[in-house]
Amino acid sequence: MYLFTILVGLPIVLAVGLWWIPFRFLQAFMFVFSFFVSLCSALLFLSPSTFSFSLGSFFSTAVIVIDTLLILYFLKEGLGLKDKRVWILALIQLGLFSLVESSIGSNYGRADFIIDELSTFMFTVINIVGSLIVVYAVWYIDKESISENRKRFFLCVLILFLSVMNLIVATNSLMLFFLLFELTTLASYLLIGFRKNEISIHNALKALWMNQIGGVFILIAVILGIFYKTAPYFDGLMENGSMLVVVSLIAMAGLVKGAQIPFDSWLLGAMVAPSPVSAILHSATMVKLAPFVILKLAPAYEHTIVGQSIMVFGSFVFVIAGLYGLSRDNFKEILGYSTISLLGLMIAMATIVGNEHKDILYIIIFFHAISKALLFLLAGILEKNHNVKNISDMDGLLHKAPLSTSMIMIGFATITLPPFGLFFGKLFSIELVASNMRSDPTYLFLLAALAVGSAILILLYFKVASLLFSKNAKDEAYCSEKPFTCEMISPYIFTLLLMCSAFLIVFGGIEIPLIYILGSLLLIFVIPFWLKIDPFKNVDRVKEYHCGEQGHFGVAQWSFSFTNGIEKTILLTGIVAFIAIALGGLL
Amino acid sequence: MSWFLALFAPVFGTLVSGIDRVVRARMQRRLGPPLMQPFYDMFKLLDKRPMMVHKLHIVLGVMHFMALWASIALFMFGGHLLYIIFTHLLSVIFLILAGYSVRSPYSHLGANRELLALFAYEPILILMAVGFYLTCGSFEVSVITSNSPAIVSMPLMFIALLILLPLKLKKSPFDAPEAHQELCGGVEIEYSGFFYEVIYVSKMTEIIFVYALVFLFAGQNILLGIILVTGSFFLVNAVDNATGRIRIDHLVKKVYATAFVLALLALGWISYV
Amino acid sequence: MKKIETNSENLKDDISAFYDYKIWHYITVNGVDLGDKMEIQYLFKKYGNKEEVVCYFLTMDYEKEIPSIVSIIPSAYLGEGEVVDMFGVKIKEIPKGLLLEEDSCQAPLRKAQ
Amino acid sequence: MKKTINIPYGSQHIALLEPVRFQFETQNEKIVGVKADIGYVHRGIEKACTSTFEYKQIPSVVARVCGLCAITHSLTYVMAVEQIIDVNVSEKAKYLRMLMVELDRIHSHMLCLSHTAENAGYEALFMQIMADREIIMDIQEAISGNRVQFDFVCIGGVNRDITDEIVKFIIKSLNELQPKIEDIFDMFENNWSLSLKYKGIGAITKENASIYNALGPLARAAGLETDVRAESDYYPYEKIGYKMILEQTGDIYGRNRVRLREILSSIDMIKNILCDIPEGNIIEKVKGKPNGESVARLEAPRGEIFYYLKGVKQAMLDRVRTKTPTFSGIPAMVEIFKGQEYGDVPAILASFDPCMSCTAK
Repeated sequence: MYLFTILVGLPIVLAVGLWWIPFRFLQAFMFVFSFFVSLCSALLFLSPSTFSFSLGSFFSTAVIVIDTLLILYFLKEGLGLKDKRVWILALIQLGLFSLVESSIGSNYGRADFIIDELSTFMFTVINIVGSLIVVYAVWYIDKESISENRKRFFLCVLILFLSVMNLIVATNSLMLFFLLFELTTLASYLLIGFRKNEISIHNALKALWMNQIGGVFILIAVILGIFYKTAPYFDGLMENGSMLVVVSLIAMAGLVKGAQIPFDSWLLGAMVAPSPVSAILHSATMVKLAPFVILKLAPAYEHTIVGQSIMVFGSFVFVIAGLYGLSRDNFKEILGYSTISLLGLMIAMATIVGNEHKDILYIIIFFHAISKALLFLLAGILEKNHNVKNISDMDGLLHKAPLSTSMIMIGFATITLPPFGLFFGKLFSIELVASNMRSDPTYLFLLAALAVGSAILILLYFKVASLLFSKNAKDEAYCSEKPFTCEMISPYIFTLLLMCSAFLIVFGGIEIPLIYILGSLLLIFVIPFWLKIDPFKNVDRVKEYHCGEQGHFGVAQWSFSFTNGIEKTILLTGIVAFIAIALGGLL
Repeated sequence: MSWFLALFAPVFGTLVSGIDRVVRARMQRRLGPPLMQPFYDMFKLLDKRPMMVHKLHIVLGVMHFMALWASIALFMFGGHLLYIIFTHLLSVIFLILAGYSVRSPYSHLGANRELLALFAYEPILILMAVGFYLTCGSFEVSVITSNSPAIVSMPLMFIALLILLPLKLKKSPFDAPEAHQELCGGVEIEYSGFFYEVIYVSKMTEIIFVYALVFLFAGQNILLGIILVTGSFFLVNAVDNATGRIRIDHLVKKVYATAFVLALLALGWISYV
Repeated sequence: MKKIETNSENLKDDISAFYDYKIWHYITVNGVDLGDKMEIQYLFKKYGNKEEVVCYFLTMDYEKEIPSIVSIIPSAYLGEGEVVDMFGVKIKEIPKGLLLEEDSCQAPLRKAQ
Repeated sequence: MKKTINIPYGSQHIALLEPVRFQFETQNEKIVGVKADIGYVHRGIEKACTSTFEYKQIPSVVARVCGLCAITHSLTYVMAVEQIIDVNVSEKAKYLRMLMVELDRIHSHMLCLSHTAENAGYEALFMQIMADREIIMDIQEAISGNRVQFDFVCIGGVNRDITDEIVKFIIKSLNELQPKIEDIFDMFENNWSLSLKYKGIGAITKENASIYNALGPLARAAGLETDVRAESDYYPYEKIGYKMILEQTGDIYGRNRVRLREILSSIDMIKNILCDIPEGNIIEKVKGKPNGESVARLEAPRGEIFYYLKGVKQAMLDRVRTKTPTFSGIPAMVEIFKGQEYGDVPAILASFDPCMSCTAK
């Protein structure tokens, strides 16, 4: 309980405090903060206990006030920036919200917050990954040419967001969930639009209205819940099995947050935000609400058509989003699509893991958060230090920035190759699906998606690597990159975590024969050492074979693209899937 | 026995390659090279002056061989089939990165095609592993080889594997990744001398890996295993001699349209019928 | 062979008035060294017909520049390039070096050399 | 930001038997730009013909322009010379020349087909066609005494006569060849992988074929009616059953079909020639020195060969101009390459049947 208070309170204290701390000490402060919250969350996770508590009536009034203010703010932004969709949705939300507040009962006698294993797991992800990204964000935002107050504001929003995230994964009340959901939307909106240029504002508004739809789903769910005389609490939903439509509506809100097709465009648009934002909100923590919600609600729709359609839809997104990523050139957009893709996998897995195999999903979520955070931080470093944003500009990057590039490669490898965390997540998923194959024909679909989707991710990442690695015959020496700089702290920690991910998994109680781990680790890490000792000193050098011709022969990335027709079909499929989930709930 | 098989896998592979060359030549009404020709080639390569483009390229090439050998060793010691497939994947990724690491358009195109080929066959290998799990109840090779032949319960999966064979063995019609008329060998083009020897040996080792997968379908029945391997060996050579090379985009489409569908059907068959 | 004379001013007009790619097969451009002058020939043949080869020709000084007919017959650049290389004459927009390298003998077919 | 790959194709490349350089600019594998460079093996044969050799020696010189169209080069030259110095060649010599040209066409087409198969990755078919091609080589050896460089034609006629045994041998061999060609035809028509590789690939429209002056099988596969055999009266082609062979598709498949059908029709023509070879001298005496201009055209396997001669009453000619089919075909080839996949390039190139030693003579 105290630890939870620290997790929620400390960010708020720091957010207030950082306005007085001199900027150059900020990173150290953040580092200490990060250490504390990581420790707290780890302690919470390792001491399994479930406890719950409620807020007083003062707080429930405050919640209503904040909610109303928030919706009014959205309304104002929508009207001010003349975005029809935003203000219409805000009006709808306002109407629904007042309807809810007028009809909701005052006391259902349920706890507002329940902290269970799932919440504590999410705390670890949010706090360890999130706070380290904040440490990095101090360096990043310092490189922007904006006023110091704006910089502080940026950090303030980031830290407060951590607090909100800590609350949302612990909340039990749907109304609180709605408020916090909207708060994350607000954070997303503020941070995407942070650079205040035309494209940022456009994309921020897009993220806003799409996420508002999620809010609308929640409100409708609550109203329906009241109509069916169900308490608007998560545990209430779980008790009453007939409330499938309520559950599916909330799951849909989660899917919107997780940017599943057809709502994928907001996450892609979010890539114009500063890199730490993409890292913290749009890959490591906020979007993880999608698998979180699905997993939380999983018992309610186990073996129903809703669960099946969410699973099929998730595996569909796993494949399709990866294919979309293949056509992109911007590094962050590629990461964005691969995030959507992996979220699809997590969502699909969340519906089937059940209680016994939750750890598989934990492995996927946790190591995905770390891998993606690492990759996004490196994208930021490349952008600021090496002025590289697109993968087609990455020509010979290994030569120019060996350290960052090796870390990118580790980031890629951890998602696709043995013996790293996310890879094991996928491996265990395959095993799990295989062992349950006979129970349900839709598992075949998931299995196919797992097989194909992994292959697509391999294609996607190692296609990116094509230019990273290419190097002229004549330049042998690698440029040196300063290894100990403040931006490198968080990436180092992430890299370290990833490299020992297999041991972490073993430590977490899952059995993997050590020979596999050690063998493949050896195979991978022998390469840099071998290069270091320089075994081929006396070997003659040759130039590349160019058919005997002289001159420059350029190489380039491969790109793939969908035709328009297919894109439309995919969009339609996404919409149909959402309708199917809702209909499944109704029936 | 496992030690012996694992250690000498490259040698067996070379021998199979020698037989392969003779058989293919006879199918083309040629006399063909002597049986030991691949060994002579290897000794010849050892004699050459070593030359290289740059270090990383060589190191990745050597690691490709090591990883491949490791996956064979895992196989021979009866390891977990999924790990074996993924260690093999690791080795292919090393080769692809090696191809990318030199600034040669052929090498790059070769690596790109290799990657697309990987995209085509990797899912099917995974599905195949799941198929073994469903028939034999375990992913362990040692369990699979002590069970009754899996080919009986999933003949379609075996056909899917047969479709993959030319792809893995770089034979027509699926040899686009190293098409010598277009890419002069693709990823292996920049290797020479001793370093090409390494790539050459790993090609030989790949043969053993592939036929080991074929052998797996026979379970404990060694005689059936030998029949399956020999049969598929001749089939692959016959197909190689009866087809041209199809383009890489066709390759991906055809493999998905045939082998992938067959693998799914096989799984569906085992699980639900 | 039916020879029709033209000159460097009228060359493009004559050829474009005469040439229709559906009827005429363009054979090649030929150069003949007359000793003190060059004769440049443009040879055509009608498709599916047993008539004679038609030859437009012009005589020019070595140093003069004549227009190119590439705008009328896109594939003429090869024939013209060969004449440029072999005789060292100048044709507008046709660079040297189609067949000969810079360090090889220049204008090998010219008689004056 | 660079998005294209530059792929050098030649001057020394595995799939290219002769030195020519193409440089492709591709997006992924799709070709967006092509540059062609010829002239790697320029040997100055035109110069040699006007400075070193007398006009009577030249048939053997121009035969060395190219190994495959040896007979057509010397024959075209000979036809041009005969026009200037007024020699009347006997009907028998004409028939023998036609016989040799058609045999040459068969073996050249077979070579091209085998390379097209090889460059499409079909090694076995390559071996098969090359083995079958030996039959034609044997026939040529029986007639001229040589397998490759025949030197069969001379000014005024031909060098060797044909005997009854040879006629029998030819007919027997051709009967042996015909079913084999039909087998190969079937392969090109029905093989699954080859149909992926050939049908619709490397296509040129009839319009473009005539704009870029395509010729030979390349043009005929696109439906452009151009064939010197139908455009001249010099040889009695109609009499021996010549038909122009046309396809409409213009792709590699079409070109292969044109070649295969031409082989079959050449076999028929050869049989007809052998049936009605007239009696007569095989060689006329040649007197005088060439004076004046003349041109001659002949349909080589790859398309039209063109010779221009100018004599000034001397044993040495004033000007010999050789125009070879591949040389004229290059603009059309470059045009075809645009928009194709790089993976199809070797097969497309082989289907043009390019002869670089002809091009840079």
